[in-house]
Amino acid sequence: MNFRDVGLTQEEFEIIQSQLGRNPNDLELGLFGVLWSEHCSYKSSKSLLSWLPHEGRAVVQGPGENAGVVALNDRLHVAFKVESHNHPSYVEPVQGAATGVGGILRDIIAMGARPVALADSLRFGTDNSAAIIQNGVVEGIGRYGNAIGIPTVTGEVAYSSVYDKNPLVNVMAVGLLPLDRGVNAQGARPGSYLVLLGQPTGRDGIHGASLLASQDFGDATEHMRPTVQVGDPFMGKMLMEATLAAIATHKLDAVQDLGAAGLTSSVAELCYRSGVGATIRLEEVPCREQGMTPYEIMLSETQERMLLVVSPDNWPGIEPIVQHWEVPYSVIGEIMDEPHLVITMRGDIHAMVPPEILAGSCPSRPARSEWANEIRQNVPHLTSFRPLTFDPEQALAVLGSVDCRSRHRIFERYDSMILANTVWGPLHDLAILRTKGSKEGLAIALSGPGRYAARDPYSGGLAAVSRVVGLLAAQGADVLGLTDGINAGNPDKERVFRELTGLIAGVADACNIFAVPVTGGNVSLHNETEGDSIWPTVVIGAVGRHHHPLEPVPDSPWQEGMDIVRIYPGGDWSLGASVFELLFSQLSAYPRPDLERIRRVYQALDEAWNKIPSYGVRMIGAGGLFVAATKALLAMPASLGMEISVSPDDAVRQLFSEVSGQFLIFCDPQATPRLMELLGPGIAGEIIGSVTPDSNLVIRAGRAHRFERTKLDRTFRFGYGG
Amino acid sequence: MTYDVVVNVSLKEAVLDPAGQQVARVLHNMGYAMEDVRIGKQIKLRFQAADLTEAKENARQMAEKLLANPVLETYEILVTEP
Amino acid sequence: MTYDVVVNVSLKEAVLDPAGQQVARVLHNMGYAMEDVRIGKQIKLRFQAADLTEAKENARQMAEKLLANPVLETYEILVTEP
Amino acid sequence: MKVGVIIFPGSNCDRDTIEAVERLGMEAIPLWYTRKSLTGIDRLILPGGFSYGDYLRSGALAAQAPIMEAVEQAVSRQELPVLGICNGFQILCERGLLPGALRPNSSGEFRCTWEYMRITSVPRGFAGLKEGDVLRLPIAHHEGAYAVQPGQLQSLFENHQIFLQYSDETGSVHALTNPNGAVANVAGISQGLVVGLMPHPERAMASYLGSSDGQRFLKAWLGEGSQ
Ligand SMILES: Nc1ncnc2c1ncn2[C@@H]1O[C@H](COP(=O)(O)OP(=O)(O)O)[C@@H](O)[C@H]1O
Ligand SMILES: [Mg+2]
Repeated sequence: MNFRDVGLTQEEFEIIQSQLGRNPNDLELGLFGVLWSEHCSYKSSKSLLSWLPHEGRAVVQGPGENAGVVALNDRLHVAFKVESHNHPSYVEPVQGAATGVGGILRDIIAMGARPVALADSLRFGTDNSAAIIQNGVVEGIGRYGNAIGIPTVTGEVAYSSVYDKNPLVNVMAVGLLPLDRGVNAQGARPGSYLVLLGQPTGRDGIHGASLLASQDFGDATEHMRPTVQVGDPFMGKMLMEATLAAIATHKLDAVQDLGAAGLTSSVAELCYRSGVGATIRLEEVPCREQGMTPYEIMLSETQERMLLVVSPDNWPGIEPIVQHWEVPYSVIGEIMDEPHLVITMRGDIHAMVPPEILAGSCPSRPARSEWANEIRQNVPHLTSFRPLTFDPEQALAVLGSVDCRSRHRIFERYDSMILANTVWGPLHDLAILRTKGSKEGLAIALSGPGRYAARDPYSGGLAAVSRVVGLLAAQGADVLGLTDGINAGNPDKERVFRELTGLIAGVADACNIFAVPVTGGNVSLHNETEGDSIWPTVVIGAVGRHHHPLEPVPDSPWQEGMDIVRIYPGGDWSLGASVFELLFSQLSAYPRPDLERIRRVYQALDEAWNKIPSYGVRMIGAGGLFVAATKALLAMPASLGMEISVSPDDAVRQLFSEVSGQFLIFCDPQATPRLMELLGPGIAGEIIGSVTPDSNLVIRAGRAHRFERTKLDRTFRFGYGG
Repeated sequence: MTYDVVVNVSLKEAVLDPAGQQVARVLHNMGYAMEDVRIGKQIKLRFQAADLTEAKENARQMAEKLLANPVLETYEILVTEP
Repeated sequence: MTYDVVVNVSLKEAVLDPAGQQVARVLHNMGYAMEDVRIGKQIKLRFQAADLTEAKENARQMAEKLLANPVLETYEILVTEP
Repeated sequence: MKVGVIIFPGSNCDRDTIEAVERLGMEAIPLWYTRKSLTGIDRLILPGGFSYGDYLRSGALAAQAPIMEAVEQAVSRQELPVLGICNGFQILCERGLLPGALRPNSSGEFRCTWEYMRITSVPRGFAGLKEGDVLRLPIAHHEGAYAVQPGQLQSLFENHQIFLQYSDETGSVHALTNPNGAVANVAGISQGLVVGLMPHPERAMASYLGSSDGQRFLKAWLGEGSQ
């Protein structure tokens, strides 16, 4: 076997030779191959990710562990992270997506958290097979989440032909743990057992996720298709209960899930983080198939497995727990002082490598901060697409477009209510969960407006962070932390690496301005097929502390006569990168969000809860004001309607602009002046309409255009002309 | 002519069958000396074709394109002459 | 002795098969002259039994008690001699 | 009153159910599926979930669990009120303790939505619910289409065993209010002291969760509903 067979470069191989002081044998080469792959080592993104701020008052655990952890209050911590399963979902949509859900759940379980929510961010193509892929992915996410019993409470989806052969499946998991429950992968002590729990190991996905995710997908890799991993949510459930019960004893040294690159990655990372070595006896690993070689056992990506480290003294207290939950298990080795990972099979040593070299020595690609500066300065030219007259048919086409229409066909296939915490589920722009036994609840938002990054990744990064922070601000919720899922093409190409640089710089700058930390995330590169790469796509998940979860700030009006106010951070009403533009012109650049002003809008919203007796608020997003108003209308009692006026010469731009930082506020006319006072200088607040007693939407742009509620409802639910 | 064709779809041998595993476990607990259980689909098709050769070819295409997922499954075709 | 037994479980004839109808519709749209599609399960059992008679009897019990739901389903048993 | 809640491997609404029972002031006793006796239990709930992964058919594998022997005996002695919710309902049908079976939804897809449903006849022992009452409860299932042997439906109606039917807000039952393809929109049935329903009352315990009709339903089952 040659270093190229396992995806290593000449340079990397030479580093391995010099650090080991010898040539690695085949098994060792395989271990390096997966651990030094893009997927496991983050070699192309690590230095870019170092730009992200990790510090925050609520941060308990930043990046570097299985998931980030933040403090909800003085009793509860929240573990959360986003993870991608893009390539596997293209190869086999149902199982690819299902195992993605299982994988991210195990990440937060390994931190000691009991999962309470899932959220999914999906990108699909527009060709014939895209619908089949979408159907499979949704089926897979539901199949796993529903069966293991964790609600999928929010999510998002978007479409573009750039995702035809590279769909994106990013899933976020959120879990809760009592303060004293935390574990991690750093506490392994010499002499302790390595206990492998869960599904017996098969030849699943050998050299699969990790290697495929590190190469471009194309005909050349077709023959490398591994045995597809099949998710078993039932085993996942038993494993979750067993692991959480074992952690609750406080008798474990460390816990590490098995994800990409299976045992190899989990043992190497565990040892590296704990500063120890380990011996593994492969004949002790329960296998599903006969005659599996050391190479296969070490690289298998069989799902539903977890590694516990427990001292011989404590093991007798743990074993009965594992037995109660009927999870297969085996003591497969011990931790040792000497910093070596020794892999044996029936007494023969098959590999012996320092974990430090395996997990800590992969060279990484340097970040180019001068590129980031260039990108910051290089504000894209905005085209001046100014359609003049408002056409109601165009409005309906925007509402019914794939980018705006109702997602009920997706989220109704997910159990969004199990665990009985969901106060706001997928019918809203963000999810709000109560937490049992605490006054504070969770606000969870997930978003990654991809179109905005298509022409100017930096703007896309800014907008993604800005959107989730805004969704939480509208509820008066404190952002505890963010998790980011970064998806892009082949980083060896300068264009792609530049895009990645812009995207991450945007996320970092926005996080700094809003003073919110990133506590973890995921990077998926090589999302390209035959040279065509996806738009650089960042998905941001936010977890916030909601102060009154049982009474969210409504997102639609509830009473006749209420004012409809639009807040706007100023600047030009650009249609750049909007759905309107996509449908009726062509995609131009998204206007750079003015974060300073947006921050002031958010501050005002944050204060509103304390100063204004009752009001509603809804963020304006895809489809602009028209779509936001329609969604609010459809959520109101059927007897109520809205009338909204916009300036006749600028109607189209005012109704369809997707510029960041716009909100609709619904409030009692008496309270409107107080609301306006909260808005700082330069922030525009304007009464644009009111709630009427006639159930329909009337848009006044010079003349009045009337949209029947039933027509809006049908268009929103089934698409334009549907 | 009308043909009755049965397409049996089963998981590839190396692919995990969680449903089969659990059924085996329960049958074991019910007292049977189980070694293995695998669960597949039996799809009974009735359709028109010009002759037996065409019927077989049609069934093969249906299995390839729709009935079996080539990533995970294999299939076999049984034709009963009309 | 180890026996391989196949239990085919299918819906009773009088029972509607929406999944089968769905597949029939798709196959029809793909251009095949479908008259009917019914989807059942093919369960492959491997277990120990003293002899063929016992193996058959065990399989029958498993089908009756677990593998088929008598409200809606019927089954047939195929035994391959070891 | 001691309300037993059976936990099968793969049950996942057990915690929600226990909490709902406790919220109504009752003592909830978790019962692991290997138990062989139900002594000391006054009422029994089989909660929702994916017992044994719902593999083969939903509820089929759990119906063979050791504790179901004891349930069957208690039922045959007519001494234990039993409530099956969602997967619990499927298990009771698979065990033959309720008539009929639950088939995959006609869409072939899992479905989680809020639905209205009408009380068609009040099962034995329910207090505070009357015929024609409309409840709003969530459903969340993949195999929730109630089905019976050909010809059996009539007698279930005649015996007042069909107790819950998916309806509209006003209680009228028609094809458009059928979320899953259940025969005659059946959402729940009863037989003696055994009751099963697909919707999840334990998730509808407070208006901030979408409805408090689940509380009303469970109170009635516990015999605590206002008369
Ligand atoms: N985009 C990112 N932003 C911040 N942290 C990241 C990002 N991608 C990965 N990380 C961090 O790197 C660590 C390793 O991640 P990963 O290899 O994805 O874990 P796992 O193997 O469990 O999936 C984690 O702590 C993760 O949070
Ligand atoms: Mg991990």
